[in-house]
Formats: sequence, structure tokens, C-alpha cells
Amino acid sequence: MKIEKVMSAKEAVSKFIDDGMNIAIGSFFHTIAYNITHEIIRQEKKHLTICAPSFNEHADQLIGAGCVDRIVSSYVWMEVFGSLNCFRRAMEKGVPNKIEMEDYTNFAMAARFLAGSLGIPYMPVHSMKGSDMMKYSSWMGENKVRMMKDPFGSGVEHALVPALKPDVGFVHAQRADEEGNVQMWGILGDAPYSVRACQKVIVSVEEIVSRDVIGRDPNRTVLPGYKVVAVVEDPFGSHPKNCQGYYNADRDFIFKYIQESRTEEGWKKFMDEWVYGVSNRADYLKKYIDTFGMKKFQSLKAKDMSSSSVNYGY
Amino acid sequence: MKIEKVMSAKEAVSKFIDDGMNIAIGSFFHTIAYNITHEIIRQEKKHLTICAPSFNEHADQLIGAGCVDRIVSSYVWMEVFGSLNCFRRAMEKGVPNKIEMEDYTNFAMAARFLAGSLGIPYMPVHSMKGSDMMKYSSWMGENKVRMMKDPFGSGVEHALVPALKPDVGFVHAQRADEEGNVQMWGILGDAPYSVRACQKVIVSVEEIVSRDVIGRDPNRTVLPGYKVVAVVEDPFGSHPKNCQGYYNADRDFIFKYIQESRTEEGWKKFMDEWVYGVSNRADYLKKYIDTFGMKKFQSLKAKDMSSSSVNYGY
Amino acid sequence: MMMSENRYSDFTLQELMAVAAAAEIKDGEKVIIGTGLPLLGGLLAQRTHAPNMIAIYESGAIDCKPLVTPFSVADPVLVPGAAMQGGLIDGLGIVHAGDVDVGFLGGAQIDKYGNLNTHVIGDYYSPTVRLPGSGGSNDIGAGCKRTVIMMLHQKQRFPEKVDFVTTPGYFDGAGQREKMGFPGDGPSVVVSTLGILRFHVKTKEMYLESYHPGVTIEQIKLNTGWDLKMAADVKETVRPTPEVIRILREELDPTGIFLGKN
Amino acid sequence: MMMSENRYSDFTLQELMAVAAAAEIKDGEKVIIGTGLPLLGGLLAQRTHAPNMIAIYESGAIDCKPLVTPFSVADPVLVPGAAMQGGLIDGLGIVHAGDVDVGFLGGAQIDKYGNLNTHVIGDYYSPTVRLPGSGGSNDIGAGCKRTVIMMLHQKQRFPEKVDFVTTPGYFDGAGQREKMGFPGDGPSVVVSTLGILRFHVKTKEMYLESYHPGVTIEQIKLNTGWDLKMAADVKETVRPTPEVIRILREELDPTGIFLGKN
Repeated sequence: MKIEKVMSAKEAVSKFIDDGMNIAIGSFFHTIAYNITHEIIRQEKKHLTICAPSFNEHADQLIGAGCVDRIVSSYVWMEVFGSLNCFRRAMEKGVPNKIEMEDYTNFAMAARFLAGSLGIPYMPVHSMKGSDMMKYSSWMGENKVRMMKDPFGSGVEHALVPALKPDVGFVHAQRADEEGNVQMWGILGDAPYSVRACQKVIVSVEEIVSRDVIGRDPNRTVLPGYKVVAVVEDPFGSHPKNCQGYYNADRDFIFKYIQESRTEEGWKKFMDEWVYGVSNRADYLKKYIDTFGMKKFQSLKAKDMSSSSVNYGY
Repeated sequence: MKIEKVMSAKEAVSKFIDDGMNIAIGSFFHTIAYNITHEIIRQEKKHLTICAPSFNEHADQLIGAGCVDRIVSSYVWMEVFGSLNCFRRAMEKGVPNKIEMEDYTNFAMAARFLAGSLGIPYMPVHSMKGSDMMKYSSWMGENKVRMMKDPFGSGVEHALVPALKPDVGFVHAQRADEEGNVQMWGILGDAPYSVRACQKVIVSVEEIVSRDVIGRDPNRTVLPGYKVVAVVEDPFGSHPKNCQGYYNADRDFIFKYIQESRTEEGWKKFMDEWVYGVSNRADYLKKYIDTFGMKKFQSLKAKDMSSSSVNYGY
Repeated sequence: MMMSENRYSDFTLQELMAVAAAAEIKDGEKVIIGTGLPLLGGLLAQRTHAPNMIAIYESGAIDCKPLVTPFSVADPVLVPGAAMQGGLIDGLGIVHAGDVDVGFLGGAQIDKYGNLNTHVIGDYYSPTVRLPGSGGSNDIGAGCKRTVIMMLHQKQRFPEKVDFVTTPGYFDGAGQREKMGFPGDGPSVVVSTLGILRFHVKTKEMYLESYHPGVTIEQIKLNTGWDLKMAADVKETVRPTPEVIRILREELDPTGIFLGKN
Repeated sequence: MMMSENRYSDFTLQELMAVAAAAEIKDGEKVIIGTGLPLLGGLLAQRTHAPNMIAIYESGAIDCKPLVTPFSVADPVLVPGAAMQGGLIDGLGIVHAGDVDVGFLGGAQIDKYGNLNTHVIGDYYSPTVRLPGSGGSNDIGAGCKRTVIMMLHQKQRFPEKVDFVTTPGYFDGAGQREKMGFPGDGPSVVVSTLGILRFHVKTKEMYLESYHPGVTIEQIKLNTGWDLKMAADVKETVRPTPEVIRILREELDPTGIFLGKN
């Protein structure tokens, strides 16, 4: 009965991510599982639908690699760093392939995941009303969002957004036990509801800890193990994004990607070096240290700002 | 601009709870603010509507004292201890006054609070469908719950339950700072959404801590201070219920209440002794120790089962 | 009901029921259990044939392994060692989403089609007896893949129609739950104080599968408010083994709070 | 734009804009701010006239007091010292519920009625330029009691009608937001690189309130895609005091990341 869930990113992607799947990529500009993202690219998965309130370079890399057919999101960009070049090439020029997109807002996406996680069929929201996101849709047609008059008589119409329940989700977190009980702190982003809404979840963590560590602070658990099919232990798995308590974002590296990906050739060179040319996260880290030096690597590591302990006794 | 929020239970109830208000009483068989409840009874507040997924003896005492006109809930009982006698006397015989009730389910109530806290007007749920809770309503009439066919074409009908946004809520928690940023751990019960859904919140805590303590572990915060109008520091404020990390439930005392409240006279005697006859929580505790002894009081205190610390550094 | 060879070869009715409840749980299942007998059944299953059972409480405690038998669904002993601790929205949210395999239920009345009443005896607006209400019962009845109902078997508690439908069984018979689109499939079994009852696969009507040791079929019929049908192979309920009784008494309820002192 | 007496008596356009943004915040208000200039405006308000401002980020960080100026709405420096840290549903949930007073917005295009476009230039299905999308922008535009919009003032960015309405201003004029039943009242001000613009209380049409030092009204008209109306008392934007400039440069952006090196 006990299922072995601890495995490599390679094994997890190969076992649980199939071409054509609808995939949630958890988090929000932080703790994004780059290890899993890169593995999907190396395994050349195709025709994926990727879902998240907001996407950064991880989406851009999947798009550039031709893994993505459809996007369900509210934001695909890199904040102050600027635009994602593969995303724009795909949307504007169909390079490497044309991509369809369903545009929502951040709250509407969060509400769709919340609904999915609770078995609620749709959520009535104020978001999107009157905007052109109501007018345009892609493959979802009229089921992207529907307007409905409040049946409780307020006279107001609401935008109904349907529950989102992706086939599989993946996310990076600080820690989990071998059963897949996941703990996260700091900014939760689209977690916990994004991953809870998925049928299955691959979780990547900085550290696998004992069930005892989880049980000593169960309020930190964002996802119970029963939805988790794979637990991947990959320290620095979300580099160049941050992971609270472990490392800060690597702005230089993010900027480097944005710069180099301005041309298709530049993008390919970057990817050959940092994704196709490495076999796993450990290999990637070795390359990082070889390239930028141990000092730079160490500079990313988090300072100690420990929480105090609380008593769970009875 | 800085508002002084720290005050006694007496002051908080007198300032923020008015006759006729719709009140949420937070938690779920645990960390119920008995100190606030008793103060409401002593101040003889009237015509209250009380809301919670599940109610225990605190509701029974408010009902017996004639404070309550209406109940919005899914459960008013004392689990294995048996029925609540004032509740039954009110519902069956109109003693001390007739009470109207809107019956929901626990999940429907939780969904109503969730909706209220997020500004979502109503939630479509599977709960209640086909049950007699759909047929009968009191003052809410058709707005208690409405059936609607899924506009996304599944063919299924859902029960729509309206957002619940009480005038004021109160809850007991482990700690808060002077601004009312509330931290809770262990079983959250109807928190955080019940209190977040309220216009104003009175929070009662075991300890007032510095903002620095809150800021060292901000993921434990269930309610941000801006909704909080009063912070009451009352150790053992939820006795005879438990407060994780501070004390366990006092089963003997709960049983004593259930036993003595079987008759109106018995109830009155209990209340004269433990509510009307004491002026505040400190006085109540002194009486408890005088009556049952320090050893009994000490036996309620929680063992040490400390969580470990996590790093919030960047 | 003593048939002792050693001190664990006898058993009480409550012990028999706890064992029957445990037998309904398969290993690895997610089970939402309350307090009292269902709780003991769940704990027993976990100690015997279902070590990977995931115990869930509506208070938001998930995969609990309490060192002390909890007294309430919000007992603080549930928290340390749990895999996750949230609130109602978490505990019942996964039920509503259809993630939970088994839910335990009980009530003041149950009818022919497994509908439960925990609201009122008599009229809703002027009740003879006002009961607790649904709590999480209706949610569990709608959402869990199957439910296990534990009942005191008395005629007034087994009417042909309940005074108030709190928690859906099969309503008036086959096909009605399907129309509702519930995530869950409905009641699987009733473990009563007199026997074990199931629901006909086609008609969804409750029938007697087995009578407990010392109980007669006639006694069960007399205590049921409609003409109760029998399984073709109706038989005596399987008796608990001494080892299981030992675990129940010594490990799970050493103080006898739930099972009463023996 | 140097008019120095001491080293803080001069100011750049960006500094002027950050100061103008700060002036829009009242003490004690709950403000959802992004990164860049709005962030500096918020921090400046907090250090000057609005010490009790509550800074909120859509990533779920509430009442942040970061020791280091954050680079992203999900910067980990926001977390230690925050009053509460949750996720998107918490950060934007309170916006959607109408609890937040002020929201900062920006965009590629803004029109006469304050509608913002951050989706596409050109056709939605075959865009000339594809932009990020809404992010939390539409939610903030619908939910915050009022919004403060910061814009690069160029003709193609100030068209009479935006190519795509991402975030609601006043749609086609007065009365339209009300029909939508939004919790928030809409844009309060546009702080552009050329001036400060507000919306007519009746018609909801954008008009010029003040032009920045060194900018002419003619220049603003030329850079606006419709016939921009003027306030009766249109005047020069208030110049920042040296003390405020000192705080901006020395305390809030000592490395010059946001304001550029001076």
C-alpha cells in the first residue's frame, strides 16, 4: 500500500507528465520548480496547456522549447526586467509555434483554483467585468467566463469563472516528507489552492524531512500528501527565483536570460548551455559555480532570520 | 491616527456590540471567547443574531440569558456531552424567548464566510441539495439558499449560498499585537474566514505580544489588524474550551454545565455563580481556583510540545 | 453476550459495532471520522488491516496519528503529529471536492433509503424535539465516495420516512442522487445495534445483511418502521476475534470512556 | 531640471512623480503597491505624512515594513516584519472585498476615461505587440476605493480609445462603473511624465490639473490623443522640497536602482 514517491525530477516528469496535459505550475515569481521545468524541456513534452495566475521566464523557456500549445493565465512577463521574448515571438509571430491563450486576472485565476480545490463549480467575481477579457476567448469559447445577474436580487451582474482542475501540477517548496506532505512559508503565491486543485502533484523541495518534523508544525502544511505522486529533492531547485529561508533571487541571472533571449539564436545558446547541456539540477549547480564562482553562489544564500517556536501542547 | 485598541472585555463589548447586531462567534469547539460571551450576557445585550458553523454552550448561555433572537448555524449541540438545554427550551417551548433559526451545513457556513471575506457574492455548493434545509427557511425567505442550474452546461444544479458579512465578530486566539494582528495555530475551525468576513472584529488573546514577534512569523497571522477594533488580553479566556499550547478543555466543567442547565433553575444557579456573579475573567479564574483548587487548574495547562523554528531569511 | 474462553473472547455490542465499522475501511483510504464508535472503528482499522488509512477530521486535521484517543472532532490531541492542520474549509473542502473515500454518519432517524435526520422530531417550526442540525453530516453524505452509518436500532429511529431529511441517502430511491450530481455515491452500510444493513444495488432500499449474535431477525423487523427485506443469505454478523477485542480495550480505550468499563 | 541651492534642491522627473504619488496617500490608508515608482511613492508617504499607511502586496504580504527596498511584488524582503503573509487569494481577496483604499496602476495605454490596456497593441488574436496581460491590474481597478495611475506620457500611450480594455477606468463615461457594481470608485488621478491629470466629477473625462516644471501645456496636448481639457486653474505641479528629495535618494533608493544615479 505504501507508495514510494521519492524520485528524481527526470523520473517524475517521465512518469507523470504526458503530452497534451493541462498543467499547473505553482507559485508567484518565487519558488518556481525550475528543475521540473527544465526536465520537461529536456524530455521534449509537447502540446501542453500551462496554467498559473502569473508566469515568468519558466513559461518563456517552455514556450521557446515548443512544449506549449495553450496558456491559461493573467500575466506572462518579467516585471521590471521587461518582456518575455519567446512568449512575444510565439504570440506575435507564431515562433516556434502559434499559441492560444485564455486571459484572466490574477484574482480570477486564484478564484478558479480555489473553486477547483473545494469542488465548487464556479466563482462569481467582480474581476474582468466590462473589460475586453469578456469579449475575447480562445478554445474555451463561452465557457471561459459567463455573466450572470445576481440571483439574490442585488441587481448586479457578476462574472462567473469556472473551477480549474489541471491534470497535474508542480511546485517548489521548502520541505516535504516522503509521503509528500508539503510545507511552505514566506509568500505562498497561488499556493495552496493551485496545487490542491490538481488531480496529481509533483513536488520539488529543498529538503526532504521526516514526518515527525512535519507533524511538529502541521499548520505550515499547504498540501497533504495524498495528492502528491512524486517528491523530488533538489536544493536550489527554484534558482534563479528565490526560496524564503534558503536563497534570494539571482537578478543577474534573470537579467542575463532576458538579454540573451532577445534573439532566437541567443535563446538557443542560453538553453544549450543551461538546460539542454546539463542533465539535472546538481549538474546545473556545478556549472553555475564553475561559471560564476563559489562566492557568487554563496552570496545568494539566505541570512538567518529565524522564527520563534510555538507550543502545540495540549 | 494610531488608534488605541487594547481594552478590557467590558469596554470592548460596551463599545462595539449593540442590540440587534449580527454577530459571528469564531472557532469550532475550541478557542471560543467565553470572556466576551459572558460580558455580553452581563451587559444584557438583546436581539442578537448569532452566526457560526457550529455552536456549543457559549450559544446556549447567550440563549438562556435572552440575548439571542436569531441563529444562523449548522449545529447547536455539545457533541458527546449531549444536547444544549437552553437551545432546546427556546426552540421547543419559546423559553426564555422564541428563536428563529436558519439551518445550513458546516461547509455551507464555511463557504458563506469565505465568500464574505473575499467579496464574492455567493457560492455554488453541493451541500444542502435535496435536503429539507432547502424547503424551510425563516426570516431570510428565498434568500437563504437558491438552486441554480450550472451555467457552464454540466446539467447539474447547485445550491447557491449567499456571502455572510456579520456586523461584528469575536474570537479567542493565542496571541495578537496591539494593532490587532492575530496569530492562531492548532485547529483553525471557522477561522480565518469567519472573522475576516466581519465588518469589525473584537479579538481576545492569551497574550499580547510585540509587533516584532508577529513579524518574525507572519504566516501564522490569520487576521490583519485593520479589521480589529479591540484587543482584549484575557488568559484562559476560552475556558472551559481548549487553546492549543495553553490549556486543554475542561471536560468536567463542560459536563457540570450540561448537567446543571437541565432545569431553568439549575441554569440560573450556574449562571449566577459563574457569569453574573463574577465581574471579569480574572475574577472568574480566581473563583475557579477557589472552588476546584490550584491542582485542578494546573492540570488543565498544556504540556510543552514545541514546534521547531523555520528560517525567514532572504 | 459472554462466550469467554479467555478474557478477550467475550465482547459487547459496542465492541462488535466498532469492529464492524473498522471492517468497512480499506487500506490507504481517506476517512472522515467523528468521535465515539466511528473513531474507535477508524483507529482499529489503522492498527489492523489499514495501516495507511488517512484519518481526516472536519475541523481541518488531516492524517492524524493522535497518541491519546480524541474526545471531540476539535480535540487538541489531533494536532501534534498530524500531516496538516487547517480549518473547516480545509477539512470539509476536500470532502466537497470528492477526495474522501469514506465518511461516518449517525442520526436520530434513518429511513428506508438511508436518509438521515439530525434536525427535528415533529414539525420544523414547532419541534417536539429540536436536534443539533447538520453539522458536517449533510456535507459528508453528499461528498464522500461512500458513507458508513451507525445507528441505535429502535422502531422510532427507523421510520419509513424521516421527519426531516438532513443528510441525503438515496432520497426516494434509485437514480435520485445521480440527478443531484453529488461527488459521492451514498450510504454503503448501516451498522446498527441489532445488525448490519446494506442498500439494494438497483432499488437502493435498505435490507438486512446480518443480525448480531444474540439478536433475532424478528426482533430486527419489530424495531424497523417498514417491512424490512432480508438478504437471500442473511446470517449472523461475524464475531470479533479476541486479538481485535484486546486492541480495542487495551490500546484504544484503556480508560473505557467510549466502550464503557467491561 | 536643475534648480540647485543645495544638493537636494534639484530633482528629476522620476523623483517628482514619486513625490506626487506619495501625496495621493492619506495616513492610515490601506494601499496596494507594485514595484518601481509607486513603491517609492508608498515608502515615501510612510516616511513622511502617512506613517500608519498599510502597505499591501498582491502576493499576500500585508502591512510590510521591509528593511530593504523590494524589487518585485514577491520579493522575500517583504516577508520578515510583515503583519501577515499569505498568498494571492489573501492579497487580492481583500482588494476584491473592497477593503483597500488605494491601488497603483500603470499600463501601455490609457484613454480619455482612464481605461488601461496591458494586453495587446493591435488585434487581440494577431497582436502587433503582445503585452503581459492583466496580472492584478484589473482586480485592483475594480476593487480599490480609488486608483492612482502612473504613465509615460506619449501620444500613442494616450489614445482616445485603448486597443484593449484590460482594467476599467470609467468605460465610456459617467454612470457605467456604477452599473457594474464594483466595490471601487475608479481612477482618482494620473501622474504622467508630463503632468498630473484628474477626472471630471460629472463626465469622468480626464483633464489636466497641472504641468510639471519645464513642461508646457502645448507639449502635453501634443502628446495626448484627444482634445485634452484643462482645469480652470491649471498650474505648475508643486515642486518637491529638498527634505523629501533627500529621503528618496538617501533612505529609499540609496543604490539608485529605481531612480537612476543622480
